[in-house]
Amino acid sequence: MRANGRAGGRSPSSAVPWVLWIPAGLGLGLVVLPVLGLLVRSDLTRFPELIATPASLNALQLSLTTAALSTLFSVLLGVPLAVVLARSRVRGIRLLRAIVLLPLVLPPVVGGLALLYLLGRNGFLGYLLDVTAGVRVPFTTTAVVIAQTFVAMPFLVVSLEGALRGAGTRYENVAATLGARPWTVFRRVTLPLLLPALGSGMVLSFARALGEFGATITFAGSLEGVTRTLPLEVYAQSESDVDSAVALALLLVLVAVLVIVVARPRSLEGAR
Amino acid sequence: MRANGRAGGRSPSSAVPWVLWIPAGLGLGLVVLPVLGLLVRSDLTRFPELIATPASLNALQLSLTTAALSTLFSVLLGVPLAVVLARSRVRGIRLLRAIVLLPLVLPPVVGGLALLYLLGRNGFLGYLLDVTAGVRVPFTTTAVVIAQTFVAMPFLVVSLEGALRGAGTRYENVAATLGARPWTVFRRVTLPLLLPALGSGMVLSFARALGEFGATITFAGSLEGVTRTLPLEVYAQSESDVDSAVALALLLVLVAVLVIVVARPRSLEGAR
Amino acid sequence: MTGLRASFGFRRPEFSLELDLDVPPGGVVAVLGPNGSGKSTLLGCLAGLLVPDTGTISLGGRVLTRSPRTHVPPHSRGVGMLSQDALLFPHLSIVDNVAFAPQSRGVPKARAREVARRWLAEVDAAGFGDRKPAQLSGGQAQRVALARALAGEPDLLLLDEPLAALDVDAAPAIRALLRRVLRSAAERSAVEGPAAEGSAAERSGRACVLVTHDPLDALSIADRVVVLAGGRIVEQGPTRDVLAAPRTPFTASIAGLNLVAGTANADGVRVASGAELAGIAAADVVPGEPAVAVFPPSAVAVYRAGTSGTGSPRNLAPAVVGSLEPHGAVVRLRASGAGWAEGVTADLTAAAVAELELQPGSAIELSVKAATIAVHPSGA
Amino acid sequence: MTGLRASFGFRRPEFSLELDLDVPPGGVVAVLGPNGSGKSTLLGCLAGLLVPDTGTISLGGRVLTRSPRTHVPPHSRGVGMLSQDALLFPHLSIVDNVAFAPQSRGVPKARAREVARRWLAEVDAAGFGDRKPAQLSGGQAQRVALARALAGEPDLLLLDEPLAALDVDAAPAIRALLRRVLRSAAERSAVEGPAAEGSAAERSGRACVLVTHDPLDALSIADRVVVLAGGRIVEQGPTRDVLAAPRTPFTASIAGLNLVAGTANADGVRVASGAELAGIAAADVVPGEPAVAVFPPSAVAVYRAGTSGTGSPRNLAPAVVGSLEPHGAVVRLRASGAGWAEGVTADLTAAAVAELELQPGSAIELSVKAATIAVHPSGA
Amino acid sequence: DAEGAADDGAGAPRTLTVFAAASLTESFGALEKRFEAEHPGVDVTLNLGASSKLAQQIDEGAAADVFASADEKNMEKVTAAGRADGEPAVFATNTLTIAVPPGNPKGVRGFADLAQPGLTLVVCAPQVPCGSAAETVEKSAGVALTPVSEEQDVKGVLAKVQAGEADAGLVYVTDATSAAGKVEKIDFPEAAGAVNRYPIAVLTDAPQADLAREFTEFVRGAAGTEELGKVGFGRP
Ligand SMILES: Nc1ncnc2c1ncn2[C@@H]1O[C@H](COP(=O)(O)OP(=O)(O)OP(=O)(O)O)[C@@H](O)[C@H]1O
Ligand SMILES: Nc1ncnc2c1ncn2[C@@H]1O[C@H](COP(=O)(O)OP(=O)(O)OP(=O)(O)O)[C@@H](O)[C@H]1O
Ligand SMILES: [Mg+2]
Ligand SMILES: [Mg+2]
Repeated sequence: MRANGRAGGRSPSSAVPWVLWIPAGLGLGLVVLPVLGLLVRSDLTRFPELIATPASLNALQLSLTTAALSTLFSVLLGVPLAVVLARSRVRGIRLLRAIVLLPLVLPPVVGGLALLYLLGRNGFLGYLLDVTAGVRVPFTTTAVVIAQTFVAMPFLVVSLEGALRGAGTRYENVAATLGARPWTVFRRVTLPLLLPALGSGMVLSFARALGEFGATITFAGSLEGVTRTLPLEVYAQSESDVDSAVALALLLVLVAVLVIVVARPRSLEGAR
Repeated sequence: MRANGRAGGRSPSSAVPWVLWIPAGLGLGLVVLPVLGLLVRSDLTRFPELIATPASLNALQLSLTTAALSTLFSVLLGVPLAVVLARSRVRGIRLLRAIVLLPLVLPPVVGGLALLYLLGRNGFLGYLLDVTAGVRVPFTTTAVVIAQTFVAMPFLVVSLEGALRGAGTRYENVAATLGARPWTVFRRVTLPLLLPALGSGMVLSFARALGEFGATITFAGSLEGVTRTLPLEVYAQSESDVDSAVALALLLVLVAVLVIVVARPRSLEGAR
Repeated sequence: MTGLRASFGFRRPEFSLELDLDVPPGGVVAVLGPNGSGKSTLLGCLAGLLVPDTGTISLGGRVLTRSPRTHVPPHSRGVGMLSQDALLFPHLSIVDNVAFAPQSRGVPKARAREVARRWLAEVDAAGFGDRKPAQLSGGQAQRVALARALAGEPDLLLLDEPLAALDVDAAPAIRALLRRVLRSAAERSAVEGPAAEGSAAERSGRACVLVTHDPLDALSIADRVVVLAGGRIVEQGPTRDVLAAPRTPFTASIAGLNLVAGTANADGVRVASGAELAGIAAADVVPGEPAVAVFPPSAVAVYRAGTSGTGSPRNLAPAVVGSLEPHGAVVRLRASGAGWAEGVTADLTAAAVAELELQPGSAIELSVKAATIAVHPSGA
Repeated sequence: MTGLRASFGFRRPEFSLELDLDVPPGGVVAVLGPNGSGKSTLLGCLAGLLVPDTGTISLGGRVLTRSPRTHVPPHSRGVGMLSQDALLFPHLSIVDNVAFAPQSRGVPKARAREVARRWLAEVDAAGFGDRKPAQLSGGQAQRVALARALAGEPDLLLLDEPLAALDVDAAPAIRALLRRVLRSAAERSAVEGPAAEGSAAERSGRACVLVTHDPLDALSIADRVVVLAGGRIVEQGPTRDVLAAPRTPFTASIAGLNLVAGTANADGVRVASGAELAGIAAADVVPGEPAVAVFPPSAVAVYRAGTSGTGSPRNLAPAVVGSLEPHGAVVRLRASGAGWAEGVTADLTAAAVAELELQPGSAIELSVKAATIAVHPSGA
Repeated sequence: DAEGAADDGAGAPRTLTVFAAASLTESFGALEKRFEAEHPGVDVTLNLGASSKLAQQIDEGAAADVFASADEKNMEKVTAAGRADGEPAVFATNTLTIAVPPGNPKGVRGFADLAQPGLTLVVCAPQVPCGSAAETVEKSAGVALTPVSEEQDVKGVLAKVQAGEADAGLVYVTDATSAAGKVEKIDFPEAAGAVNRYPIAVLTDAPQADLAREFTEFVRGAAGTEELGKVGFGRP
């Protein structure tokens, strides 16, 4: 918007009330201190040795691939879903909106069970797939992606929907009066204006997918190189060697933060 | 904004491009079908009996209380944190922003471990608390709330930060020229305009807190009536009877969706 | 082609709009009216952004809206709109903002940008093509928004105060541009001669509804004027006729004329208080019916109270100076008083004001020659 | 109190603003200038929303900005601003929008609302108090935004085109309100007499910088005029002087006057092409120095080419009709031609236009009596 | 310290905190009720979880009275840290069995059948007791298994067999017993080579040390035998 950031040359640092720094500091502490504690307790010198096992590296690679894929699917399915939920005036849309919240609250293990009941050999969709195409989903990498998408997509949808409602429809209306079809409006106006929120939403769903454990192990199982993602590996390690589990977890965190910070394009920062 | 919702009397249903309905439908299917499958597979007639045990009801009550509390704390700490991260021009803020993402990616079990390392009797904060105030945090309901806040707050922060960046600072600037101090600006302008995003953020963090399992069981344990929340109860039940675990999970889902749909004030809907 | 035919009603809790409006192809209708009279609402209904509760809107014979069932969505109406806020897409560069409309019609990107640059040049904004909207001043943004609306080359163009933020140099140029783009080929050739060149779109005879607060826009761009008040049309007709013989105080103050409403009598108009104002009645004035007397501020002479003498002017009234405002080269005095003198304005030279030592509150006498007063039957 | 003293520079990649501006307490300065000349940027710097790169801004003796270190934040400057967009807080009712400023000063809610309702009544928006901003029309929102800015009762009031979206009835009322609020008590009593009543704040002698495109605003509200172009002050002085004797084409076209720039000679002005224009030179004109000739459009007579005869008017030039535009009651003709005739405007009656059969492209002759032409030394 | 502090005699409620492996959920749940019935005013609180997590929590200073582990490795961690009061005692044993979906669609008869091609097998990960037991059996029997998943716990294995997703799974007898009707149990002789032993111990910092000892005895006594036997545990 024209008046959005009138700031041209230099604008003064936006005034954050100083009282806010207190709770903000507390919040930051809540987040940082435990992780610091973890770092302090772990033997950093042993890290390379703990991490550089084939099992860990396999798991890391699998995690990154599947999380990226499920973020992609979350975007492909979740953005349209959010737009429909926020913009459509179809009757019953409120109910649909509530339904999308389901996987958010379902304990992941139960979510995995639900997927198993649906896509397993005896599930009605799984049976169909097996009989018609000979495809079996559980215990495959595909299953991991599905499980992750199932738990991660709602995060994207909910955060996008909030942003869409907040933004209103005036730019979309302008585009329509300029002769743009709904699809053009969506592609050239709605979507670009949604980028900052999409950025947040993608971070949330990528993070959720990367950390996903319960649904994955229940629906996809845990087999090295196929379905054992890093959180599953961390969990398995924690049974025998807590230190290496912690090292692995920190590796996961490091990689994730790097991916998010580095891969997050500027356009998603809202600095227009 | 004036032109935000020019629509006065009746406005036409906003045009959602029909192609979007396809991925939106797929997304909805991904969410709804598994839950349906779960419903189909479970013996609904046994539900009341399975659910109405003291253990389940205890767990439900504990879950609702702790999730509500941790959502509250997430708001109290997370909103200021998001504002500081989005608005402050302090050097190094980009690093802080990356750090807030940590608990998002940390496998919950490791997060719980980190909390235990920090606040356990041997942790440096835990030791301090024990010695100075005689307070022991782990295995108390407080620990549950802390664990849930630790995992849930980042969801709120990230989604709010995206909204703050998207919204820009022009209304805040106007308020400043009207003589409003930063705190007044925050309270009367920033915050109200953030409500739709805050709504989404609260839903996300409430949902995340309600479903929290790994960090809770690691840091707070699983003591009935004290720390055994519904997801933990579901887990315990699944040791003996998967069906009743599923029933419990569905109870959790139902209650959560009800709480979210009913408790979510209209003002958080963005329908201004 | 039958142009725009609209006859509809739109209701809000505290406001309702109810009107009949026809714009022939190539016609330009100016919509005037006080703030909140429903001008933007009217445009919203025509553009399809608002759905009327009753009635029909059709363009070129095609039904756009027939309440309550038919409602052609905005993008397939062939209607373009410039709204009161510029609302440039913040994420697109200026040239892409303007190229948006041709691109939406399927023109390839490079070609659309070319078209956009041409329109930007027309509104004297060629230099900003690569900037983002946030980097423009208010008036620059307004011009770009106008270029964007024009680049859509719609069959019906809706303009909501297109010249409000423009500077005095830009306004005449943009006004001329609008005239060139909007007037139908036939009409234009009569005015501008055969030298006038124009694109196919410029010759297409598109219809236009132009909302404005400036009578100059109405006079120089529009063929017809519609005056709205409280959601109803209170006056309409060819621009010059309406502005020369306004029948509502609002139109009169737009045109800068004095207007005194009352009942026609043999000699002129009798106002509510019983005072009479003599004037020259139009042919269609019926004594006993409502009528208005219209006269320009320059026709009003002002004397200090008791010094008016008895000369040829037949209309004399005591009054008090309400306000004095510079108005171009003269000072405009607004009187308050009884009878027809209430609210009458008079244009005086600064020298006269000084000489008469006029100040708000000064007691004065107004005098108007009957020959300068035109009496029309009044609409309401 | 020393009022506002500003002397600073602000740079953007393709634009820089560099100026000195003083406004005494109670003084009102109108800032005129083409679109993009830096008017809004100037206000932004004064309000503290933009940080100048060099220089100092002080108000009432208090330093607000001294680059690069001191920068008093906007909220503690005592500066209120009405920006070009209304920007009403969308979540607050109209009355709460207006009550925002008093509440920010610590006035209790109920009292602040009372104040707000008073200001709303002043701008004739009393009826909308309980609505949300989305439910207002453009002009209504503009009025509310003005009320909100005024309710802040700042020491320095910055108004960016406060009257742009207002209708013809509202504009004079708001102009009168601004005059009442802005002019210092001393000055006002001379104009409006002892009957004038005003609140304490109204008598406080606050300074005001008013951005406008309308010379009427400048004339009727401001004491002094500053004309900006390209980020520099090109002209300034008491309002009447500047508008009566404009030295830049921009100011001239604001004032509606013709302005021909050239070199002063004994008799008037010699333009670049060598043509001469005789006129009455001001006392400070030095022959050989740059000078401008200024004359009103009404002083320009138009003849069909070759029919001008030889009478008293000394200035004659051949030209071609560029455009014809209705302008109030008359038609404004813009000529194109060689020498001083280029771009000169003439006001004619519609009857004369018809009689002379003037059309764009018609060959004509312009004639101006030297007695109507004022020659001033030119600034640039 | 509020936990179990007795202020006025037997009437005051005392809380006994028992950390027990998740696989003991059912049997210890029953034992809890019986113990409480025999000891009025005592409230037994169970903290159920993976043995490794419980050991960790004890290590971090959890105020627990009793620790019942599902394997000796995790109990050793606790004793090594000096947190156990006296020698831990083994109170139950568990052996592996094959769980198959009802009707045994692939006709599994013994351990060797698990290697047959086309059979979907699910086992526990080697890091957890049931997985290491499976590995032991695998080695001693000389059969190479190719599971599609190495689950984190027995429940994971069982869930997949129950859902019909796996044709067979290696689980503990106790788990197969509690899921009776939903899976079929096929015992095999090689299981005897990898018996899993459940030790129990009173903890050093136990707030209710006396009560804790009483509870351990209770578990090792007749009541324990009965309840543990019901779900399929063996006695040492
Ligand atoms: N969204 C809305 N909800 C309710 N009332 C509204 C809404 N928008 C406008 N109004 C009211 O409807 C009436 C007509 O508004 P409209 O915007 O059409 O006026 P306008 O003629 O364009 O005025 P302006 O010259 O100020 O732009 C006004 O009284 C206004 O207050
Ligand atoms: N955020 C910005 N970034 C870069 N350039 C800008 C920005 N805002 C304005 N400009 C440019 O700075 C110059 C001055 O702009 P400003 O808004 O001050 O003009 P103005 O005098 O208020 O014009 P108008 O009458 O159109 O409102 C213009 O050339 C404009 O294009
Ligand atoms: Mg309007
Ligand atoms: Mg401006």
